[in-house]
Amino acid sequence: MRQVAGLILWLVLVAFLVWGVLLIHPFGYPPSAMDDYIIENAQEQTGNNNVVAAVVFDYRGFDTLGEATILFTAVTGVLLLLRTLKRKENDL
Amino acid sequence: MTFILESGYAFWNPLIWIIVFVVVMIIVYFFRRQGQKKYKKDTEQVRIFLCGEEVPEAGERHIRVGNIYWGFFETLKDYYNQILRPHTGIINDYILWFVAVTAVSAIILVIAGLLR
Amino acid sequence: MAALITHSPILIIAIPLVAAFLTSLIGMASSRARNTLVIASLVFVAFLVFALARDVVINGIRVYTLGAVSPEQTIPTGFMVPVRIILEVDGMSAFFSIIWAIVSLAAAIYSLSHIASETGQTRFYTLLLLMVAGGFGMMFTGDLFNLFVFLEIASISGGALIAFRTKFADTQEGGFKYIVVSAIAGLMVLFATGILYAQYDSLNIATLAQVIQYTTLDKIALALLLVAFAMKTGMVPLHLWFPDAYSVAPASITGMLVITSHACMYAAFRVCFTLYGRVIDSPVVGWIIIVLGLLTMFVGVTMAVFQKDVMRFMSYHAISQLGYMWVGVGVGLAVLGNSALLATYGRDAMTGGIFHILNHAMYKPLLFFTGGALFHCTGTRDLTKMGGLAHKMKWTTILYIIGTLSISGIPPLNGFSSKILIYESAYQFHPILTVTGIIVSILTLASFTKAFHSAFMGAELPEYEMVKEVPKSMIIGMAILAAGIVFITLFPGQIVDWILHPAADALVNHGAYISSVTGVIP
Amino acid sequence: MLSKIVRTVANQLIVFILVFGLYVIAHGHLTPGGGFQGGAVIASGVVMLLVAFGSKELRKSLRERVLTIMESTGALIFAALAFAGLGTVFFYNFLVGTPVFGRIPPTGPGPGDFWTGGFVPLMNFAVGLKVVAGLSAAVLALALFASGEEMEE
Amino acid sequence: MEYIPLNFPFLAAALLAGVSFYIIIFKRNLIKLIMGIAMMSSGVNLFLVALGYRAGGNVPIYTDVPEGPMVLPVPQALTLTSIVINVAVLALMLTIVIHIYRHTGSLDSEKSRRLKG
Repeated sequence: MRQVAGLILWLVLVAFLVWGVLLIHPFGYPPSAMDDYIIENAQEQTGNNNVVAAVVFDYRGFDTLGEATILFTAVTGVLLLLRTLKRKENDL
Repeated sequence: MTFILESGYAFWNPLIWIIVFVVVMIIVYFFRRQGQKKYKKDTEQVRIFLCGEEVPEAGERHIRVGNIYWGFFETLKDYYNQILRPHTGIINDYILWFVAVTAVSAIILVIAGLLR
Repeated sequence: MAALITHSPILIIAIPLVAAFLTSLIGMASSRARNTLVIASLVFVAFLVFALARDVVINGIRVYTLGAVSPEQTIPTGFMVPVRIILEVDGMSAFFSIIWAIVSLAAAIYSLSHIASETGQTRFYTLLLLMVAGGFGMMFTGDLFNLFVFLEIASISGGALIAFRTKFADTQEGGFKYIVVSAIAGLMVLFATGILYAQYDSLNIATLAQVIQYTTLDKIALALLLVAFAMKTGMVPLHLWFPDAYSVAPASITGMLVITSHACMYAAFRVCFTLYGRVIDSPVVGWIIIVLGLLTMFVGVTMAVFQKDVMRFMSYHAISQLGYMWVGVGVGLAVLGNSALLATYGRDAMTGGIFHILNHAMYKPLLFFTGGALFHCTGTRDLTKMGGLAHKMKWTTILYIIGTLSISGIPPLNGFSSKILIYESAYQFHPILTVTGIIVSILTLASFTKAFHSAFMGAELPEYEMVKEVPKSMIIGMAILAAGIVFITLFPGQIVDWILHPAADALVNHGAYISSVTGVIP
Repeated sequence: MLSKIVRTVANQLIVFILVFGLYVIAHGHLTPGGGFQGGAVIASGVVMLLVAFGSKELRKSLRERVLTIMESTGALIFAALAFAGLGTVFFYNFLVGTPVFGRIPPTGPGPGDFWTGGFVPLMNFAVGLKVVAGLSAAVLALALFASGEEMEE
Repeated sequence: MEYIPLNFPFLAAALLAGVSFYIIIFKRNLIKLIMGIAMMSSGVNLFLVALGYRAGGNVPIYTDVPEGPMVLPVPQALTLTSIVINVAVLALMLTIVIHIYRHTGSLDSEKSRRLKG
């Protein structure tokens, strides 16, 4: 029962995903107004030869701050979950 | 008037309700005043009297949560048997429900778009 | 002060982040300094939030372009679409950020003594501050991918905090379920973001809302976004992870998770009303939300009635209360296209739904905190083992009574003042909505009476002879929320006029949101 | 702990891995790469040491406390660089035009100039420090936990 | 429909996500479930980075690049962010799975169902 229903619904979802991606612009010919602006102006606005670095750290730098924060969060979480449960005297 | 919450249909004034609340409290206090005057704390009067039987322990006296609303669940047993079936506690089923709702809502949206 | 207000949208997000980074350093030196830093940063953020909300309500939407020459220069000179990330704060964002500020402060104060006996407190507070930053980022950002990033921040820190008590097995299970659900929801949000980016080559919500066309691809993206955020919110039938995760977390974190689910609800509203607001097929989406909302109300409360774990019991009640909000706002969405009906009852329904979010954000964390106080004192979450605790924990009992009367809508407390708006306006839309709402309200009162009796009433049990009242800081954390309940009880009219109507209008009026970034009214 | 050959080779290789990672980090604004990639490279070197010497040996020289301090410091430097532009706007590239990393390269293809990019190279270094410390700490913690060692709080 | 061969990378990404959904729904082993989530993230990353491809484009880095069009830089930045995010999620998931295994002694998702109903 669960197998059949799950299979059918999964097929429906995959069909929707496939149908959707087939409706996207032809591969290799994307609409690119914003990216063309970035490619043209990255050098004189941020002084980067590496446009991707300019996007990552300058145009979308806030995303990168969040990304670094996520890595910090995950490492803190891993160290939190793997901590010792024995309580020491000068426990912080 | 500052306290009133009023919309096209709804009207709500907490002051009225607070006044009602206070009045009810006064009535309750009045009835409580009518009680026995010669009731004294920590004397024999405090002890529970159960027709001469000896009173059970505190643990047995307390009605536990499992016994409350027994008839309610007895009446709705069929409904609860049905509603408990999806609550399996298996993470895979949770994701299956996500897939199901996504697929169904996508179908609804696309068909509704086709109809108009 | 003016400069502070100008930069407040980013400061509200960045100060908790920096405070979190500092906390992990200072915590190695002294725990007292760490706690002071945490509380002080949250108090300052709350002050900034209130100042920003007042400014937004008076002066309208405030945008903040990160890295531009000036905060208001959303579009670079000589170009037509935004390139940089833009923070955009309107009435809705301000409303949710006020809730988040109050509850996070209360939760931090509550944690001070709630986890005082555990190890790893420094990382606990670090993750708590990161969770605060993630929530504020979700509420303020005007960029789809940035929304995904902050959703992940809130999810990962929340998952790690749910599994905080590693010596119990069920905490690990709940944290794992939460992280899996959050990861899949986040990936689907990212997939939908990619679909929208592929069509319109932009990630800014306002720009997308201006150029969106509601093609089949947009419909699939809408389904993915809506269901992903609905799952993070805990809408039936996607609620199954909700009690598992909420019941095992430390109580302070549970109170904050409630508001993160509200933040995901904000994201869903933003998607429906703003991103697709210009083109959405509103009756269909509105009816989907209303039907699922009714299901959420009823299934949540009926599952709650027979729970025996106090935290699970309250989690199911949180689900059923979320249903009221979905129904209220769904009615507004269903009549969005019809301005006459919208003015007649749609706006009131949305106001009621948003008002219920405020009420719920006050009393549900309070109830979770009282449940955590019970766990703190008795060491168990099982209601069948409790009894007679009112003799020992007077303050907890009083606060629990306040929360109970408020959630079940007993006058004069605030719970009913939002329900009456939903009832009256939803009745105009369809009577069955109001009938279901009233039945759910009755069942809520019944189940909370049952929990109150089994936990607090009755004779003193011998096994709880040693139980004492919970420490001061837990009572203070609960009292903050109780004070909020009393304030909302006394001044519902002012709150509706001051923040709720701006929030509802901000949802309806997507033109202002778009034009504040792109400069042109669609 | 693996055999002596492996340990000796790992001891030699870690230098080259370190140099390559530093190169990837330092030239992030000119060539493919950047803080995250270079940090991942160095962290992979740490993982190699972990495989060669075992967690008990490695933690003698690499303590979680130090790694946590490094990670927080990197994150703080990153946030401070973002805050430094707050005179204009948060994340404003305030170093463009200044003598420090401030040169503007000629538009169009050409050889890279190291002293360009505004605060991007500094951010690359901060992120690199953070990623190295974070990934190493996570992997070390998992290895220690799997080997039944007690973590330091 | 003549552009289907051109859309082949998008199709691969969607199918990768779909297959990972199958794994997540029908595989009861927690490690396999995590592998499914990793596959799904790879599919989404592939989708994102394929969106930015421009026919005959160079890498968007001006250092000694030949003349010609450049591929879009923004999807590459998004993919970089998304990869790091998925790494973080996987690390935390594996940590919790280690704890689950230590507590229950099994990796079956049907065994770890203390919380239900």
